[in-house]
Amino acid sequence: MSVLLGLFSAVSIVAGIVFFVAGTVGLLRFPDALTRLHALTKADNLGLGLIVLGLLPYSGSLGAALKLVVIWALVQFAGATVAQMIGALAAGEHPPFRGRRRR
Amino acid sequence: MADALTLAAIAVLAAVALGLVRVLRGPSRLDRMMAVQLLGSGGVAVLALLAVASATDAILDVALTLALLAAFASVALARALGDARKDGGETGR
Amino acid sequence: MSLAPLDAATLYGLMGAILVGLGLHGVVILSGFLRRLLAFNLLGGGVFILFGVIARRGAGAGFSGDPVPQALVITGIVVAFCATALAITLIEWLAEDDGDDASGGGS
Amino acid sequence: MIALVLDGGIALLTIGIAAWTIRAADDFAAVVGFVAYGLILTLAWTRLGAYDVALTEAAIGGGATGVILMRAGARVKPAPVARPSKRARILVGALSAAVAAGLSAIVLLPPQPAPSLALEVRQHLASTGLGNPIGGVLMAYRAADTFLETVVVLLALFGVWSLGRDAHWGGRAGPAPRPGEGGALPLFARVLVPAGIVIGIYIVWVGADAPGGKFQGATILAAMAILAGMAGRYPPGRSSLSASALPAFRSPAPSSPIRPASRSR
Repeated sequence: MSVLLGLFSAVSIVAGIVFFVAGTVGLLRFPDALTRLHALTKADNLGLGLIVLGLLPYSGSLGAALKLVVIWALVQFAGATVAQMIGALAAGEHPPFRGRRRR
Repeated sequence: MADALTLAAIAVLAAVALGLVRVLRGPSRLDRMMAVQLLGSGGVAVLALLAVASATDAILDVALTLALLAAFASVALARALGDARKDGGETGR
Repeated sequence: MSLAPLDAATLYGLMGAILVGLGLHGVVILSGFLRRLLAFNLLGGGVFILFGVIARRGAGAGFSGDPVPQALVITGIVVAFCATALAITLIEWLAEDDGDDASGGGS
Repeated sequence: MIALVLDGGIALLTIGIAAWTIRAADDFAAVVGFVAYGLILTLAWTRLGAYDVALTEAAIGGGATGVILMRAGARVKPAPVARPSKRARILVGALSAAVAAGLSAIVLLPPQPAPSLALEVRQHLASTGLGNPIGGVLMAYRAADTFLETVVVLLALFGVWSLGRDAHWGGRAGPAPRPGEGGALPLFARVLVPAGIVIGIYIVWVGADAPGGKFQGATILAAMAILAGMAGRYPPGRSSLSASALPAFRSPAPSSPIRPASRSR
Protein backbone atom coordinates (compact mmCIF):
# COMPACT_ATOMS: atom_id res chain seq x y z
CA MET A 1 0.00 0.00 0.00
CA SER A 2 2.64 2.47 1.04
CA VAL A 3 4.74 1.52 -1.98
CA LEU A 4 1.76 2.28 -4.18
CA LEU A 5 1.24 5.57 -2.40
CA GLY A 6 4.89 6.48 -2.83
CA LEU A 7 4.72 5.66 -6.50
CA PHE A 8 1.61 7.79 -6.86
CA SER A 9 3.32 10.70 -5.14
CA ALA A 10 6.46 10.40 -7.22
CA VAL A 11 4.51 10.27 -10.46
CA SER A 12 2.36 13.24 -9.48
CA ILE A 13 5.27 15.41 -8.39
CA VAL A 14 7.32 14.57 -11.46
CA ALA A 15 4.31 15.33 -13.65
CA GLY A 16 3.91 18.63 -11.82
CA ILE A 17 7.54 19.52 -12.50
CA VAL A 18 7.03 18.56 -16.15
CA PHE A 19 4.19 21.06 -16.33
CA PHE A 20 6.32 23.78 -14.74
CA VAL A 21 9.04 23.06 -17.29
CA ALA A 22 6.47 23.00 -20.09
CA GLY A 23 5.22 26.38 -18.92
CA THR A 24 8.76 27.72 -19.04
CA VAL A 25 9.34 26.32 -22.51
CA GLY A 26 6.12 27.97 -23.60
CA LEU A 27 7.21 31.28 -22.12
CA LEU A 28 10.50 31.00 -23.94
CA ARG A 29 9.10 29.92 -27.28
CA PHE A 30 5.71 31.55 -27.77
CA PRO A 31 5.56 34.70 -29.88
CA ASP A 32 3.27 37.11 -28.04
CA ALA A 33 1.73 37.98 -24.69
CA LEU A 34 -1.50 36.04 -25.14
CA THR A 35 0.17 32.77 -26.04
CA ARG A 36 2.71 33.20 -23.28
CA LEU A 37 -0.19 33.72 -20.89
CA HIS A 38 -1.55 30.39 -22.06
CA ALA A 39 1.74 28.69 -21.19
CA LEU A 40 1.88 30.38 -17.82
CA THR A 41 -1.57 29.23 -16.73
CA LYS A 42 -0.62 25.62 -17.39
CA ALA A 43 2.30 25.88 -15.00
CA ASP A 44 0.06 27.57 -12.44
CA ASN A 45 -2.85 25.20 -12.45
CA LEU A 46 -1.54 21.79 -13.35
CA GLY A 47 2.02 22.18 -12.14
CA LEU A 48 1.13 23.27 -8.64
CA GLY A 49 -2.00 21.10 -8.59
CA LEU A 50 -0.11 17.90 -9.34
CA ILE A 51 2.65 18.73 -6.87
CA VAL A 52 0.06 19.35 -4.14
CA LEU A 53 -1.67 16.10 -5.09
CA GLY A 54 1.60 14.24 -4.76
CA LEU A 55 2.37 15.83 -1.39
CA LEU A 56 -1.03 15.07 0.14
CA PRO A 57 -0.22 11.50 1.31
CA TYR A 58 2.87 12.77 3.12
CA SER A 59 1.42 15.91 4.64
CA GLY A 60 1.36 14.29 8.08
CA SER A 61 -1.95 15.55 9.38
CA LEU A 62 -5.42 16.29 8.11
CA GLY A 63 -4.98 19.97 8.87
CA ALA A 64 -1.82 20.19 6.80
CA ALA A 65 -3.48 18.34 3.92
CA LEU A 66 -6.42 20.73 4.09
CA LYS A 67 -4.04 23.69 4.03
CA LEU A 68 -2.32 22.30 0.95
CA VAL A 69 -5.65 22.00 -0.85
CA VAL A 70 -6.63 25.54 0.18
CA ILE A 71 -3.28 26.85 -1.09
CA TRP A 72 -3.82 25.16 -4.42
CA ALA A 73 -7.39 26.48 -4.68
CA LEU A 74 -6.18 30.01 -3.90
CA VAL A 75 -3.47 29.95 -6.54
CA GLN A 76 -5.82 28.36 -9.06
CA PHE A 77 -8.48 30.98 -8.50
CA ALA A 78 -6.04 33.87 -8.54
CA GLY A 79 -4.39 32.50 -11.66
CA ALA A 80 -7.71 32.33 -13.47
CA THR A 81 -8.58 35.91 -12.49
CA VAL A 82 -5.21 37.37 -13.36
CA ALA A 83 -5.09 35.49 -16.66
CA GLN A 84 -8.48 36.94 -17.50
CA MET A 85 -7.40 40.47 -16.62
CA ILE A 86 -4.10 40.22 -18.48
CA GLY A 87 -5.90 38.66 -21.42
CA ALA A 88 -8.37 41.53 -21.57
CA LEU A 89 -5.52 44.03 -21.52
CA ALA A 90 -3.64 42.09 -24.19
CA ALA A 91 -6.70 41.83 -26.41
CA GLY A 92 -7.07 45.59 -26.21
CA GLU A 93 -3.47 45.96 -27.20
CA HIS A 94 -3.69 44.11 -30.47
CA PRO A 95 -6.14 41.62 -31.93
CA PRO A 96 -4.89 38.09 -31.45
CA PHE A 97 -4.13 35.47 -34.07
CA ARG A 98 -2.80 37.68 -36.78
CA GLY A 99 0.11 35.34 -37.26
CA ARG A 100 2.45 38.11 -36.26
CA ARG A 101 5.71 36.69 -35.05
CA ARG A 102 8.23 38.68 -33.20
CA ARG A 103 11.18 36.40 -33.63
CA MET B 1 12.50 11.24 0.79
CA ALA B 2 13.44 14.71 2.01
CA ASP B 3 16.29 14.84 -0.48
CA ALA B 4 14.00 13.83 -3.34
CA LEU B 5 11.55 16.58 -2.41
CA THR B 6 14.36 19.13 -2.16
CA LEU B 7 15.51 18.02 -5.59
CA ALA B 8 11.97 18.57 -6.87
CA ALA B 9 12.04 22.05 -5.32
CA ILE B 10 15.29 22.79 -7.15
CA ALA B 11 13.72 21.64 -10.43
CA VAL B 12 10.70 23.91 -9.94
CA LEU B 13 12.92 26.82 -8.95
CA ALA B 14 15.10 26.33 -12.01
CA ALA B 15 12.08 26.22 -14.31
CA VAL B 16 10.65 29.35 -12.71
CA ALA B 17 13.99 31.15 -12.92
CA LEU B 18 14.30 30.41 -16.62
CA GLY B 19 10.75 31.54 -17.28
CA LEU B 20 11.40 34.63 -15.22
CA VAL B 21 14.29 35.64 -17.46
CA ARG B 22 12.01 35.49 -20.47
CA VAL B 23 9.12 37.23 -18.79
CA LEU B 24 11.06 40.08 -17.24
CA ARG B 25 12.69 40.86 -20.58
CA GLY B 26 9.32 41.97 -21.87
CA PRO B 27 8.80 43.44 -24.38
CA SER B 28 5.38 44.51 -23.12
CA ARG B 29 4.33 45.35 -19.59
CA LEU B 30 1.92 42.45 -19.73
CA ASP B 31 4.84 40.05 -20.04
CA ARG B 32 6.43 41.57 -17.00
CA MET B 33 3.25 41.23 -15.00
CA MET B 34 3.32 37.53 -15.67
CA ALA B 35 6.59 37.45 -13.73
CA VAL B 36 4.73 38.06 -10.48
CA GLN B 37 2.21 35.37 -11.31
CA LEU B 38 4.92 32.87 -12.26
CA LEU B 39 7.06 33.55 -9.22
CA GLY B 40 3.98 33.43 -6.99
CA SER B 41 2.88 29.97 -8.04
CA GLY B 42 6.45 28.69 -8.35
CA GLY B 43 7.35 30.03 -4.91
CA VAL B 44 4.25 28.43 -3.40
CA ALA B 45 5.16 25.10 -5.02
CA VAL B 46 8.72 25.32 -3.64
CA LEU B 47 7.41 26.18 -0.17
CA ALA B 48 4.90 23.31 -0.23
CA LEU B 49 7.66 20.87 -1.20
CA LEU B 50 9.95 22.21 1.53
CA ALA B 51 7.18 22.08 4.13
CA VAL B 52 6.65 18.38 3.53
CA ALA B 53 10.39 17.70 3.11
CA SER B 54 11.23 19.20 6.49
CA ALA B 55 7.90 18.27 8.13
CA THR B 56 7.47 21.89 9.27
CA ASP B 57 3.87 22.99 9.33
CA ALA B 58 4.85 26.64 9.72
CA ILE B 59 6.12 26.69 6.14
CA LEU B 60 2.60 25.83 5.01
CA ASP B 61 1.37 29.01 6.68
CA VAL B 62 4.05 30.94 4.85
CA ALA B 63 2.92 29.32 1.59
CA LEU B 64 -0.68 30.23 2.39
CA THR B 65 0.23 33.87 3.00
CA LEU B 66 2.41 33.96 -0.10
CA ALA B 67 -0.39 32.51 -2.23
CA LEU B 68 -2.84 35.09 -0.93
CA LEU B 69 -0.57 38.12 -1.21
CA ALA B 70 0.99 37.16 -4.54
CA ALA B 71 -2.51 36.83 -5.96
CA PHE B 72 -3.36 40.21 -4.47
CA ALA B 73 -0.24 41.81 -5.93
CA SER B 74 -0.82 40.47 -9.43
CA VAL B 75 -4.45 41.53 -9.41
CA ALA B 76 -3.50 45.00 -8.19
CA LEU B 77 -0.81 45.21 -10.88
CA ALA B 78 -3.27 44.26 -13.60
CA ARG B 79 -5.74 46.77 -12.20
CA ALA B 80 -3.18 49.59 -12.01
CA LEU B 81 -2.05 48.92 -15.55
CA GLY B 82 -5.65 48.86 -16.78
CA ASP B 83 -6.28 52.19 -15.09
CA ALA B 84 -3.16 53.74 -16.53
CA ARG B 85 -4.23 52.48 -19.94
CA LYS B 86 -7.67 54.01 -19.55
CA ASP B 87 -6.40 57.33 -18.30
CA GLY B 88 -4.62 58.12 -21.44
CA GLY B 89 -2.23 57.21 -24.08
CA GLU B 90 -0.37 54.55 -22.18
CA THR B 91 0.43 51.90 -24.74
CA GLY B 92 1.97 49.46 -22.39
CA ARG B 93 5.11 49.17 -24.43
CA MET C 1 38.62 33.82 14.21
CA SER C 2 38.35 31.25 11.50
CA LEU C 3 36.69 31.14 8.13
CA ALA C 4 32.98 30.42 8.29
CA PRO C 5 31.89 27.02 6.98
CA LEU C 6 30.15 26.95 3.63
CA ASP C 7 26.57 26.53 4.76
CA ALA C 8 23.21 28.13 4.11
CA ALA C 9 23.87 30.97 6.54
CA THR C 10 27.16 31.92 4.88
CA LEU C 11 25.59 31.73 1.43
CA TYR C 12 22.73 34.00 2.39
CA GLY C 13 25.13 36.27 4.23
CA LEU C 14 27.08 36.82 1.04
CA MET C 15 23.80 37.35 -0.78
CA GLY C 16 22.82 39.99 1.78
CA ALA C 17 26.17 41.75 1.41
CA ILE C 18 25.79 41.87 -2.37
CA LEU C 19 22.20 43.12 -2.04
CA VAL C 20 23.38 45.95 0.21
CA GLY C 21 26.04 46.87 -2.35
CA LEU C 22 23.53 46.79 -5.21
CA GLY C 23 20.98 48.83 -3.30
CA LEU C 24 23.56 51.41 -2.25
CA HIS C 25 24.71 51.73 -5.83
CA GLY C 26 21.12 52.24 -6.94
CA VAL C 27 20.33 54.83 -4.28
CA VAL C 28 23.28 56.95 -5.33
CA ILE C 29 23.29 56.45 -9.06
CA LEU C 30 19.62 56.40 -10.04
CA SER C 31 17.70 59.53 -10.87
CA GLY C 32 14.06 59.70 -9.97
CA PHE C 33 12.71 59.44 -6.46
CA LEU C 34 10.68 56.33 -7.06
CA ARG C 35 13.68 54.40 -8.32
CA ARG C 36 15.75 55.57 -5.40
CA LEU C 37 13.05 54.50 -3.00
CA LEU C 38 13.01 51.07 -4.62
CA ALA C 39 16.79 50.84 -4.39
CA PHE C 40 16.62 51.85 -0.74
CA ASN C 41 14.14 49.07 -0.08
CA LEU C 42 16.43 46.61 -1.86
CA LEU C 43 19.23 47.77 0.42
CA GLY C 44 16.98 47.29 3.43
CA GLY C 45 16.17 43.75 2.33
CA GLY C 46 19.88 42.98 2.27
CA VAL C 47 20.41 44.40 5.77
CA PHE C 48 17.50 42.36 7.11
CA ILE C 49 18.94 39.21 5.55
CA LEU C 50 22.25 39.91 7.31
CA PHE C 51 20.32 40.07 10.59
CA GLY C 52 18.69 36.77 9.64
CA VAL C 53 22.12 35.22 9.12
CA ILE C 54 23.22 36.39 12.58
CA ALA C 55 20.02 34.88 13.98
CA ARG C 56 20.64 31.62 12.13
CA ARG C 57 24.17 31.33 13.49
CA GLY C 58 22.88 31.96 16.98
CA ALA C 59 20.49 29.03 16.71
CA GLY C 60 20.25 27.09 19.90
CA ALA C 61 18.07 26.01 22.78
CA GLY C 62 15.77 24.22 20.34
CA PHE C 63 15.10 27.27 18.16
CA SER C 64 15.94 27.34 14.48
CA GLY C 65 17.38 30.80 15.00
CA ASP C 66 18.06 33.35 17.72
CA PRO C 67 14.62 34.93 18.25
CA VAL C 68 15.91 38.36 19.26
CA PRO C 69 17.38 39.44 15.88
CA GLN C 70 14.39 37.90 14.14
CA ALA C 71 12.03 40.02 16.22
CA LEU C 72 14.17 43.06 15.41
CA VAL C 73 13.85 42.30 11.70
CA ILE C 74 10.06 42.03 11.93
CA THR C 75 9.94 45.46 13.59
CA GLY C 76 12.33 46.72 10.91
CA ILE C 77 10.19 45.46 8.03
CA VAL C 78 7.09 47.13 9.44
CA VAL C 79 8.89 50.43 10.04
CA ALA C 80 10.41 50.29 6.55
CA PHE C 81 6.93 49.79 5.16
CA CYS C 82 5.65 52.87 7.01
CA ALA C 83 8.56 54.98 5.80
CA THR C 84 7.99 53.77 2.25
CA ALA C 85 4.31 54.66 2.40
CA LEU C 86 5.11 58.15 3.63
CA ALA C 87 7.84 58.59 1.03
CA ILE C 88 5.48 57.59 -1.77
CA THR C 89 2.94 60.16 -0.63
CA LEU C 90 5.67 62.78 -0.68
CA ILE C 91 6.79 61.67 -4.14
CA GLU C 92 3.26 61.96 -5.49
CA TRP C 93 2.95 65.38 -3.90
CA LEU C 94 6.17 66.48 -5.56
CA ALA C 95 5.13 65.01 -8.89
CA GLU C 96 1.85 66.94 -8.78
CA ASP C 97 3.38 70.18 -7.61
CA ASP C 98 6.03 70.11 -10.29
CA GLY C 99 3.52 69.08 -12.88
CA ASP C 100 4.34 71.94 -15.20
CA ASP C 101 8.07 71.69 -15.34
CA ALA C 102 7.66 67.90 -15.49
CA SER C 103 10.45 67.00 -13.16
CA GLY C 104 9.02 64.20 -11.11
CA GLY C 105 12.39 63.15 -9.91
CA GLY C 106 15.50 64.81 -8.93
CA SER C 107 19.14 64.44 -8.38
CA MET D 1 24.59 19.12 -0.32
CA ILE D 2 21.34 19.17 -2.26
CA ALA D 3 20.00 21.74 0.16
CA LEU D 4 23.05 23.90 -0.53
CA VAL D 5 22.27 23.83 -4.27
CA LEU D 6 18.76 25.05 -3.50
CA ASP D 7 20.12 27.82 -1.28
CA GLY D 8 22.61 28.84 -3.93
CA GLY D 9 19.85 28.94 -6.55
CA ILE D 10 17.62 31.11 -4.37
CA ALA D 11 20.54 33.44 -3.58
CA LEU D 12 21.51 33.82 -7.25
CA LEU D 13 17.91 34.40 -8.29
CA THR D 14 17.48 37.06 -5.59
CA ILE D 15 20.63 38.88 -6.66
CA GLY D 16 19.57 38.65 -10.30
CA ILE D 17 16.14 40.11 -9.60
CA ALA D 18 17.66 42.88 -7.47
CA ALA D 19 20.12 43.81 -10.21
CA TRP D 20 17.34 43.73 -12.78
CA THR D 21 15.20 46.02 -10.59
CA ILE D 22 18.03 48.54 -10.34
CA ARG D 23 18.68 48.48 -14.08
CA ALA D 24 15.06 48.21 -15.26
CA ALA D 25 14.07 50.33 -18.21
CA ASP D 26 11.08 52.11 -16.70
CA ASP D 27 9.43 52.67 -13.34
CA PHE D 28 6.68 50.12 -13.85
CA ALA D 29 9.21 47.42 -14.70
CA ALA D 30 11.22 48.32 -11.62
CA VAL D 31 8.13 47.98 -9.42
CA VAL D 32 7.39 44.55 -10.91
CA GLY D 33 10.97 43.59 -10.18
CA PHE D 34 10.60 44.75 -6.60
CA VAL D 35 7.45 42.68 -6.04
CA ALA D 36 9.31 39.66 -7.43
CA TYR D 37 12.17 40.48 -5.06
CA GLY D 38 9.78 40.40 -2.09
CA LEU D 39 8.40 37.04 -3.19
CA ILE D 40 11.81 35.42 -3.61
CA LEU D 41 13.08 36.87 -0.30
CA THR D 42 10.26 34.96 1.37
CA LEU D 43 11.91 31.76 0.18
CA ALA D 44 15.27 32.94 1.52
CA TRP D 45 13.79 33.66 4.95
CA THR D 46 12.14 30.25 5.00
CA ARG D 47 15.48 28.61 4.22
CA LEU D 48 17.05 30.59 7.08
CA GLY D 49 14.53 29.00 9.42
CA ALA D 50 12.96 32.38 10.23
CA TYR D 51 9.34 31.48 9.50
CA ASP D 52 7.95 34.51 11.32
CA VAL D 53 10.05 36.82 9.20
CA ALA D 54 9.13 34.88 6.07
CA LEU D 55 5.46 35.49 6.87
CA THR D 56 6.14 39.20 7.39
CA GLU D 57 8.11 39.45 4.16
CA ALA D 58 5.42 37.59 2.21
CA ALA D 59 2.72 39.88 3.57
CA ILE D 60 4.46 43.25 3.69
CA GLY D 61 7.47 42.98 1.43
CA GLY D 62 5.87 41.25 -1.51
CA GLY D 63 2.27 42.30 -1.16
CA ALA D 64 1.66 45.57 0.61
CA THR D 65 4.83 47.49 -0.29
CA GLY D 66 4.54 46.28 -3.86
CA VAL D 67 1.00 47.52 -4.18
CA ILE D 68 1.60 51.00 -2.80
CA LEU D 69 4.70 51.32 -4.99
CA MET D 70 2.81 50.06 -7.98
CA ARG D 71 0.26 52.78 -7.68
CA ALA D 72 2.99 55.37 -7.70
CA GLY D 73 4.71 53.54 -10.54
CA ALA D 74 1.61 53.68 -12.68
CA ARG D 75 0.95 57.36 -11.95
CA VAL D 76 4.13 59.27 -11.35
CA LYS D 77 5.63 60.49 -14.57
CA PRO D 78 9.00 59.00 -15.28
CA ALA D 79 11.80 61.28 -14.27
CA PRO D 80 14.02 62.78 -16.90
CA VAL D 81 17.02 60.57 -17.13
CA ALA D 82 20.02 62.40 -15.83
CA ARG D 83 22.76 59.84 -16.01
CA PRO D 84 25.76 60.72 -13.94
CA SER D 85 29.09 60.91 -15.65
CA LYS D 86 31.04 57.76 -16.31
CA ARG D 87 33.66 58.61 -13.73
CA ALA D 88 31.04 59.14 -11.06
CA ARG D 89 29.41 55.83 -11.98
CA ILE D 90 32.69 53.96 -11.68
CA LEU D 91 33.48 55.65 -8.38
CA VAL D 92 30.07 54.82 -6.91
CA GLY D 93 30.33 51.28 -8.21
CA ALA D 94 33.71 50.83 -6.60
CA LEU D 95 32.55 52.25 -3.27
CA SER D 96 29.40 50.11 -3.24
CA ALA D 97 31.50 47.07 -4.05
CA ALA D 98 33.79 47.99 -1.17
CA VAL D 99 30.82 48.11 1.21
CA ALA D 100 29.62 44.73 -0.08
CA ALA D 101 33.12 43.31 0.30
CA GLY D 102 33.38 44.59 3.85
CA LEU D 103 30.06 43.04 4.80
CA SER D 104 31.13 39.79 3.11
CA ALA D 105 34.25 39.79 5.24
CA ILE D 106 32.11 40.11 8.36
CA VAL D 107 29.97 37.21 7.14
CA LEU D 108 32.99 35.07 6.32
CA LEU D 109 34.86 35.77 9.57
CA PRO D 110 32.22 35.42 12.26
CA PRO D 111 33.01 35.74 15.96
CA GLN D 112 33.35 32.41 17.73
CA PRO D 113 31.16 31.39 19.39
CA ALA D 114 28.28 33.12 17.66
CA PRO D 115 26.52 35.60 19.94
CA SER D 116 23.06 34.40 20.85
CA LEU D 117 20.29 35.16 23.28
CA ALA D 118 18.38 32.01 22.36
CA LEU D 119 19.11 30.34 25.68
CA GLU D 120 17.83 33.30 27.71
CA VAL D 121 14.67 33.45 25.62
CA ARG D 122 14.12 29.72 26.13
CA GLN D 123 14.57 30.05 29.88
CA HIS D 124 12.07 32.84 30.27
CA LEU D 125 9.61 32.01 27.52
CA ALA D 126 7.23 30.20 29.86
CA SER D 127 6.75 33.32 31.97
CA THR D 128 5.39 35.23 28.97
CA GLY D 129 2.61 32.72 28.43
CA LEU D 130 3.45 32.46 24.75
CA GLY D 131 4.73 29.48 22.82
CA ASN D 132 6.17 31.47 19.95
CA PRO D 133 9.61 32.78 20.99
CA ILE D 134 9.48 35.70 18.56
CA GLY D 135 6.05 36.66 19.78
CA GLY D 136 7.45 36.45 23.31
CA VAL D 137 10.36 38.76 22.46
CA LEU D 138 8.09 41.22 20.68
CA MET D 139 5.31 41.27 23.25
CA ALA D 140 7.23 40.91 26.51
CA TYR D 141 10.92 41.79 26.33
CA ARG D 142 10.56 44.47 23.72
CA ALA D 143 7.03 45.51 24.64
CA ALA D 144 7.76 49.24 24.69
CA ASP D 145 9.52 48.88 21.35
CA THR D 146 6.58 47.09 19.79
CA PHE D 147 4.24 49.67 21.20
CA LEU D 148 6.34 52.45 19.68
CA GLU D 149 6.31 50.57 16.40
CA THR D 150 2.54 50.87 16.43
CA VAL D 151 2.99 54.58 17.06
CA VAL D 152 5.24 54.73 13.99
CA VAL D 153 2.51 53.08 11.93
CA LEU D 154 0.04 55.67 13.22
CA LEU D 155 2.43 58.53 12.49
CA ALA D 156 2.89 57.31 8.95
CA LEU D 157 -0.88 57.11 8.62
CA PHE D 158 -1.27 60.70 9.84
CA GLY D 159 1.42 61.79 7.44
CA VAL D 160 -0.28 60.12 4.50
CA TRP D 161 -3.63 61.49 5.61
CA SER D 162 -2.32 65.04 5.73
CA LEU D 163 -0.39 64.88 2.49
CA GLY D 164 -2.58 62.75 0.24
CA ARG D 165 -5.30 64.32 -1.83
CA ASP D 166 -8.90 63.43 -1.14
CA ALA D 167 -9.39 61.89 -4.53
CA HIS D 168 -6.70 59.39 -3.76
CA TRP D 169 -8.64 58.01 -0.86
CA GLY D 170 -11.19 56.55 -3.23
CA GLY D 171 -12.05 52.93 -3.56
CA ARG D 172 -13.83 52.50 -0.26
CA ALA D 173 -15.04 49.00 0.36
CA GLY D 174 -18.65 49.48 -0.60
CA PRO D 175 -21.46 47.02 -1.06
CA ALA D 176 -20.56 43.91 -2.97
CA PRO D 177 -20.97 44.29 -6.71
CA ARG D 178 -23.78 42.34 -8.23
CA PRO D 179 -22.95 39.00 -9.77
CA GLY D 180 -21.91 39.21 -13.37
CA GLU D 181 -20.90 42.82 -13.06
CA GLY D 182 -17.61 43.99 -14.39
CA GLY D 183 -15.82 40.78 -15.21
CA ALA D 184 -13.45 38.63 -13.21
CA LEU D 185 -12.29 41.03 -10.53
CA PRO D 186 -15.58 41.43 -8.62
CA LEU D 187 -16.05 37.67 -8.57
CA PHE D 188 -12.50 37.29 -7.33
CA ALA D 189 -13.08 39.80 -4.55
CA ARG D 190 -16.39 38.27 -3.54
CA VAL D 191 -14.82 34.85 -3.09
CA LEU D 192 -11.35 35.77 -1.92
CA VAL D 193 -12.12 38.46 0.65
CA PRO D 194 -14.05 36.20 3.05
CA ALA D 195 -11.41 33.49 2.73
CA GLY D 196 -8.65 36.06 3.19
CA ILE D 197 -10.27 37.44 6.35
CA VAL D 198 -10.39 33.95 7.82
CA ILE D 199 -6.73 33.37 6.91
CA GLY D 200 -5.72 36.75 8.36
CA ILE D 201 -7.41 36.02 11.67
CA TYR D 202 -5.90 32.54 11.65
CA ILE D 203 -2.41 34.01 11.25
CA VAL D 204 -2.95 36.32 14.22
CA TRP D 205 -4.43 33.53 16.31
CA VAL D 206 -1.78 30.95 15.52
CA GLY D 207 0.90 33.54 16.33
CA ALA D 208 0.67 32.74 20.04
CA ASP D 209 2.29 29.34 19.65
CA ALA D 210 3.60 29.10 16.10
CA PRO D 211 4.94 31.54 13.53
CA GLY D 212 2.39 34.26 12.89
CA GLY D 213 1.33 37.43 14.59
CA LYS D 214 -0.52 40.68 14.50
CA PHE D 215 1.44 42.57 11.86
CA GLN D 216 1.32 39.70 9.39
CA GLY D 217 -2.37 39.00 9.97
CA ALA D 218 -3.28 42.67 9.92
CA THR D 219 -1.52 43.13 6.60
CA ILE D 220 -3.56 40.32 5.11
CA LEU D 221 -6.73 41.95 6.42
CA ALA D 222 -5.65 45.30 4.96
CA ALA D 223 -4.92 43.65 1.62
CA MET D 224 -8.42 42.18 1.60
CA ALA D 225 -9.90 45.62 2.31
CA ILE D 226 -7.96 47.05 -0.64
CA LEU D 227 -9.11 44.19 -2.82
CA ALA D 228 -12.73 44.86 -1.91
CA GLY D 229 -12.16 48.51 -2.71
CA MET D 230 -10.60 47.74 -6.07
CA ALA D 231 -13.41 45.45 -7.08
CA GLY D 232 -16.32 47.43 -5.65
CA ARG D 233 -15.61 50.39 -7.89
CA TYR D 234 -14.56 48.40 -10.86
CA PRO D 235 -16.16 50.00 -13.89
CA PRO D 236 -16.36 53.73 -13.07
CA GLY D 237 -13.43 54.19 -10.72
CA ARG D 238 -10.57 56.29 -11.84
CA SER D 239 -8.00 56.12 -9.13
CA SER D 240 -9.27 52.89 -7.73
CA LEU D 241 -6.12 51.59 -6.21
CA SER D 242 -6.78 53.24 -2.97
CA ALA D 243 -4.47 55.93 -1.92
CA SER D 244 -1.03 55.24 -0.96
CA ALA D 245 -0.50 53.85 2.39
CA LEU D 246 -2.34 51.79 4.92
CA PRO D 247 -5.54 51.95 2.96
CA ALA D 248 -7.34 49.73 5.39
CA PHE D 249 -7.84 52.77 7.54
CA ARG D 250 -9.91 54.89 5.26
CA SER D 251 -10.64 58.51 5.78
CA PRO D 252 -13.90 58.57 7.67
CA ALA D 253 -15.81 61.13 5.68
CA PRO D 254 -15.15 63.14 2.58
CA SER D 255 -15.51 66.35 4.55
CA SER D 256 -12.62 65.84 6.90
CA PRO D 257 -9.48 66.49 4.98
CA ILE D 258 -6.52 68.11 6.56
CA ARG D 259 -5.55 69.91 3.45
CA PRO D 260 -2.60 72.26 3.36
CA ALA D 261 -3.30 75.69 1.99
CA SER D 262 -0.93 75.44 -0.94
CA ARG D 263 -3.10 72.70 -2.36
CA SER D 264 -6.08 74.86 -3.18
CA ARG D 265 -4.70 76.68 -6.11
